[in-house]
Amino acid sequence: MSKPKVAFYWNASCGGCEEAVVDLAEDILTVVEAVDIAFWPVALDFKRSDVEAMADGEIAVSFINGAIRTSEQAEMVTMLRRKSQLVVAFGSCAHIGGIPGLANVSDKAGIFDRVYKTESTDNPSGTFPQTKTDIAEGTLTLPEFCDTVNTLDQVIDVDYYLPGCAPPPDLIMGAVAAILEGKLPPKGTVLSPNKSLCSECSRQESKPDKIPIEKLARVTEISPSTDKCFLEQGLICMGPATRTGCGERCINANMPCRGCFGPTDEVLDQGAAFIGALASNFDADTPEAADAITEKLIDPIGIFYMYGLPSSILKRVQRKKEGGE
Amino acid sequence: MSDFEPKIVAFLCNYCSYEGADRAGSARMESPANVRVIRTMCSGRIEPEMVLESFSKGADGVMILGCHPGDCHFKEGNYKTLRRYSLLVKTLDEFGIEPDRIALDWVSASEAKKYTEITAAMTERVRKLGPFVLDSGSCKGETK
Amino acid sequence: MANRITIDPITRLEGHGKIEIFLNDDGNVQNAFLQIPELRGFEKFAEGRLVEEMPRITPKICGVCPTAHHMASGKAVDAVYGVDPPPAAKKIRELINSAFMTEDHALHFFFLGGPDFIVGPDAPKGERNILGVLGKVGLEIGKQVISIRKRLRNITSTLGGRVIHPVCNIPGGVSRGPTAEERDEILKTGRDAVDFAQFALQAFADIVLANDAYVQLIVGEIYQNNTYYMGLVDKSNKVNLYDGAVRVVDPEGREFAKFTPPEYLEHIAEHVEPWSYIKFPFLKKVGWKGFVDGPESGVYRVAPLARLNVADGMATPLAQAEYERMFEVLGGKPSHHTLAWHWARLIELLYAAERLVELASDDEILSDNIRTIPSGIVGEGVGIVEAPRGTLIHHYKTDRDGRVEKCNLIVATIGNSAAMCMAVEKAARKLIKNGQASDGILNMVEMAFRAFDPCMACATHSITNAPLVDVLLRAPDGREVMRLSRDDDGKVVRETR
Amino acid sequence: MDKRIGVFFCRCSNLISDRLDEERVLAKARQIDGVVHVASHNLLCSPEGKKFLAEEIKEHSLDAVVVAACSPKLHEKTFMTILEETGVNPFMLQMANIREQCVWITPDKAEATEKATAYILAAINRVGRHESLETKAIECNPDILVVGSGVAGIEAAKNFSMAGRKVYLVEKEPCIGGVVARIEEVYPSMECAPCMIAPMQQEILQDPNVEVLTYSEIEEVKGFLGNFNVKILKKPKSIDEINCLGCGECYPVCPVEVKNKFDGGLANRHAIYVPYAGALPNIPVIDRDICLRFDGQDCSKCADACPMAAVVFSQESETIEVNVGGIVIATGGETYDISKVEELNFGKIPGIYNTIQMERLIASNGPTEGEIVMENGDAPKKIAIIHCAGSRNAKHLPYCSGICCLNNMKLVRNIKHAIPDAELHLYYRDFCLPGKAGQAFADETLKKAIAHRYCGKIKTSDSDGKIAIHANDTSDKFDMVVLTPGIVPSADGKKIAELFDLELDDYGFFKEDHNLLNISSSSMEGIQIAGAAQAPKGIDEAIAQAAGTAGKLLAKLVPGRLLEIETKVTVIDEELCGGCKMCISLCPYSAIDFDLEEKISRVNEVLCKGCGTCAAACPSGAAVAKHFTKEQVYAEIEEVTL
Repeated sequence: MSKPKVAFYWNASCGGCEEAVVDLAEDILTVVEAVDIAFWPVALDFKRSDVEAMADGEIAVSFINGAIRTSEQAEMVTMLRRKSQLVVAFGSCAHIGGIPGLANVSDKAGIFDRVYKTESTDNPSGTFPQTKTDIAEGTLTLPEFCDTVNTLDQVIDVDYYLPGCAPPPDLIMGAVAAILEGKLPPKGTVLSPNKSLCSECSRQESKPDKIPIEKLARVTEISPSTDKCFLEQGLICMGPATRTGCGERCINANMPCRGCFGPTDEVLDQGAAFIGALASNFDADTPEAADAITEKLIDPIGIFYMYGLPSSILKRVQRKKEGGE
Repeated sequence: MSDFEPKIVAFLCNYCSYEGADRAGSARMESPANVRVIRTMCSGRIEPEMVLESFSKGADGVMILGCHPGDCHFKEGNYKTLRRYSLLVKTLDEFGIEPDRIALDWVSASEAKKYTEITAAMTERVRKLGPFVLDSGSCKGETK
Repeated sequence: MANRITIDPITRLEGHGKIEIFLNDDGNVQNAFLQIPELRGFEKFAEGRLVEEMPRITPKICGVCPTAHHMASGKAVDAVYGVDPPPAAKKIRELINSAFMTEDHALHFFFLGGPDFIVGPDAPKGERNILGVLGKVGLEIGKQVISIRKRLRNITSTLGGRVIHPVCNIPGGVSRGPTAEERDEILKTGRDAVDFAQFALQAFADIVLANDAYVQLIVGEIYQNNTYYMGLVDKSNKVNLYDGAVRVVDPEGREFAKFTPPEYLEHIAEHVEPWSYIKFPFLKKVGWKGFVDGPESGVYRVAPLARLNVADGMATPLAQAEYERMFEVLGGKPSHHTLAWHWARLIELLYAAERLVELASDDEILSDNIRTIPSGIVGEGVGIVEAPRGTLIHHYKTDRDGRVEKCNLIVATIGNSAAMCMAVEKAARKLIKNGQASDGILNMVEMAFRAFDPCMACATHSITNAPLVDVLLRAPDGREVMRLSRDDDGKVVRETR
Repeated sequence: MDKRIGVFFCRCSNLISDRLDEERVLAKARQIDGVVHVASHNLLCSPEGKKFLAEEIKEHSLDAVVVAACSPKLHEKTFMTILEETGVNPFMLQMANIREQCVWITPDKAEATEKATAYILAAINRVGRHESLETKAIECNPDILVVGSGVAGIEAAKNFSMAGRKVYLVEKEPCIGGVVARIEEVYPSMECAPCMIAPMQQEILQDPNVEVLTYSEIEEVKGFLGNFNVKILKKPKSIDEINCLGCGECYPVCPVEVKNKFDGGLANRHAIYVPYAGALPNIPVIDRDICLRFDGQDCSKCADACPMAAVVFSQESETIEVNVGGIVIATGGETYDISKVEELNFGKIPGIYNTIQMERLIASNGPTEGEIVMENGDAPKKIAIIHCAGSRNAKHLPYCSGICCLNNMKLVRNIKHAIPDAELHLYYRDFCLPGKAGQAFADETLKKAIAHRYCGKIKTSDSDGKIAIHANDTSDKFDMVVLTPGIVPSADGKKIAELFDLELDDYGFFKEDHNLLNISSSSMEGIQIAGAAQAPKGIDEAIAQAAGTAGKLLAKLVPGRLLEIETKVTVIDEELCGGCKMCISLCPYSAIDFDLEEKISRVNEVLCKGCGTCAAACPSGAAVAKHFTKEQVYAEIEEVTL
């Protein structure tokens, strides 16, 4: 019998998810033997037409990474959805928006206005890229750039999620194995334990039961202790509001969590959940005292929603005009 | 937009504020119909997420009312609310939601009058701000 | 309205790349465009963030060279806080950077660029990949490649937390240093990497330099552009990938400029075209003259050969010897031969490995003093490193709280964007005559791209074969008149529609 | 949601229906999926109304009910009961408050109609997500904890024991009996105090119902009336209490000495000691702070001297956990530190004593075995007693302790008895002589003393070996001066208050529930207060209050009676909890503990009162507030924002 067809595709991403696949090293050979990689632009002769030619559902599973930033990406994943039996949102960007999702603090106009007018940009005429450019020889086209970054499941139906920036090898192999063996969890499952990072954190044992937060600290002010809970040190660590399974890579490097695995199933909004947990423990019983501690949190969106802005309840910074797009 | 009628979600704690609102009714006082009450046992139960959810579902403003500090039926639940409020408002502000769209106040069981006053004041405040329509974006190219 | 050839898409450079080639009425190339239809807007959404978070945010620009971004960002943040990391911290950072360079270059040679030479440009596509390389050099070597890469990447995972997007750089230092055991392992890996680099160079000599056809290809005219070059050099003008001053040489090889990071704006500007999301950097003092080379055009090139062109030599002995040998063969400095990028890359591979050993042997990296805590804030800083794909510049301005107000990034991979357009156009002009695209165009274009190692190399780090280009010839009405592509044996297929 | 939901609209005899468009409201309700029945009634809380509701529920086999009527505050219980009676879980009810918080507060009929609709739709949406909850009750624990073993504590313990209750009597000192056990005689009867209290002490010590824990302190208290969990720290006495005979061989041989606070510092004690002769239980303890052995030195003199090998240096402190239904705080008081009143020079001029010291000089079990002598060993010839030392004084004690005057009368008698020819002077402002015997007792006593009245200002000074007292521009010299300060709360009252979460008054005494109606109850249900812990008082009042506390608790804690515990508690999902510990410190009832085995937090459902604060703070959604789950609240939000 023929091997199941597998597709890999990327959208607004960095290539790190592909690196993660390559980092499977020897393991990838076993994968390659087990499946027929039908489509992998980074790797194979890219023929969109070939995918278009495929029958619906011909692809067993598509691993799609990256957030949705352009119209082209939206069209492409819509087609892939049609051609695939399963779609796996691969990595933080596809799962919850990822770092590119931070762009939802701004929009197309804001981004163009900055990127094409930076100190180093020589652009007196204020030229911006256009979806259509007429030149002497004809017309050049570019895909449309969206105002808002979307997660994959905000554009198409997603079956499973592989979280992480980038997803760790063991989770990837676990997912691939599950698919090959047909041992699939319920649709919509995030393929990583549904518990917070603290459950695996080496610093949990030493964490005191009660940590009244008198003041918050920044890594610019202190050198993090290598064995104390970061919150105990006043440093923001998103661990409590973040799903585990990452292997505590950042913690092991003595850096606090920034939430790339997204929240657990029961939580709609990772940032709000963290605010609830953190601020409830402020050592403050007056508005003034609470404000004093809050003051230190200069960039709540950048810290609490560093990876999850597009998947948050509000999804993006609200623009000062009535209505959305 | 003079004909704009704001929708305001008001979370009331069971033992003080909800009682206060009841008494306002018993005394046939007046409070704007714009304010829609949701009862929780303690203001301490109200999650930041619930406030965000209210806005995303169509609220133009959100009120959190609890017992006066020190009078909490659950000893100190309202202190936890107070602590979270500061950071919540700051975050909403960063998200582009005006601090005037959210309010935290203390209403005791006997403060029926205060309840009617602050609900009226809040309604006017939000009416001035105009409607809040969630700008959730899409994947279309054009910018507003 | 001219005929048009669309090559869509080529492999991506942070997104897809697309080439449009327009023919004039004689069917000869009139104009060619490299389009990059991808943008994420880091410069914008960096605004408002805490600057100390930038080393965690900016690596996401590129998952192939996140370490380079992490380093450039870390240095820029140090500058913002006006703090100088302790020697140990600097060495640990450069050590990570060296491990990364070694791993990245090695991979490129064997997984991407290598196949063209080792297996041969016209070999069936099924063989033009790492497996083909294995067939040629032996499975053992192949396993070595995989294992040395793994071990080198482990160095970054250990010290940086994550190999894809490390997190260890904090203002004034690093979050942790190596333990004695870790150091020993790193040293071992470094030594093996040096052997490996020498083996790679030997392989290159045996397979490529010994084959006159290849050599002719390298020094041939198609893959030549007489441009300026840019790269970091140390105090004695030797190649340095982590720190130093930026040096620019003109097409004659004469020093044109030498500047410190904060001065970059006086020297570099970026040109905008409405038909691409990517910007085209050029030398401000020469000016933008379009997609042309020569001393009158501000177009410059970056990355391995460029770095070797701007430097007076290599800072490590083995690499220095190879450096001299290369320019001897290429007929002196500077070399404008695009395909020599591969060779230069191997020499840098050796240098990075040697540097890795130097740093790992230095007991200072075991010091507890890996952090200088900032005492104030300057509010502005520039950090520059050499990424595998060229000079990488991060520039932040902040308020008194260290919140980013302005962020400017000149990413390595776009350093060659103008040059790549030119390479494409040149290959096209050479190979498309009277509306007829010769079969050679496919591989020629492919090779032009792969030479620039492309974070197009995001694409190329795969064990299957390198990306293939389609060529479509379109009639004015946009109808496809001809399509050129490869079949599974690598033979060119011509379909006339 | 596949529940069969019924919606019942109460017209409240037109109080509601007149103020809105009933049909419009009901029409909307009918359109909602899951709503299988909608009905109106004139007055649902009336007997007919209840009957109607019950029948409708049965007839339409509803399993969730929305009642749109008045405030749930008024009739939620009423309707829950009806559900229960009809076999539907009472928590399958959701009330829409369309009276107090809708029609009564919204004059405009159209607006009221719209708002009422929103509330009803919200209630329907919510009730669809309700879950059946079981009400739980625990049997109340009739056992009692008494803290402090002065006369009040002992009296309370005795009463509970008489009622057959198990009592834990905790005393921080090595012996029980408090102050009274250390004085010679008590006013007004001049009865021998030890003779009076010793029987009480022995009775308690031998009472099978009473577990006396001396040299012990409270470590932690959790819970509420009927169910307190208390951790008690038993400090190591370093003595095997079973083997010790109390022979007293051990302390003379101890090389260490310190001033003995039980004698007001007039005499010394050893590292191994009993507080005073005749202290009960008659078992010494080793003060490890000063014992040479615990200072690392090689001394075992006491152990060598002990005939019973009862000295156990290796003894360790032990924490025992007990569960009781009620608590009595009888931690007593002490006399004000008179050295704070500078101008009186206590501790600076020899021959100036305080009340306790005087009591001990008088006491036959005291350091001088009842001989009133000065440091030089001579008996004083001329003695002054200064009343109100520091009392009724804004700078010190603003209040009158009310017992010092009569006690001083007693001292006068004791002194006159010991030194008949002593010249005795009383310095006082005015006498406070309450009680039916007070005045007579004073009058009789005052015949024995020469009294000086003075107006406020008084000070002492040293005048060659004697003590000069300056008052009313006159001066006089004495061999001995006795200062009698007022009563203050015992020093560790603050600590106790924190442990038990009790309020203190401005002076640091335990605040009573009501200063007239209920002085024997603390600010916390289930915790009583007795004796000087609540306010300065004499033995008689202390005993009375102690008996009172016993009466109250016995009435509240009837064995076998069930205490209903909160149903709408918060529970933590073991599978979800990541053990981040963020919730633990938030619980006002210390109901959350960290399970070190499973590395997760757990809620003690008996202690939880269901405020839901922890649920609001749980960053992984593991803590679920029953009946106020996210899902249920969101269901309401969804409708009220439409």
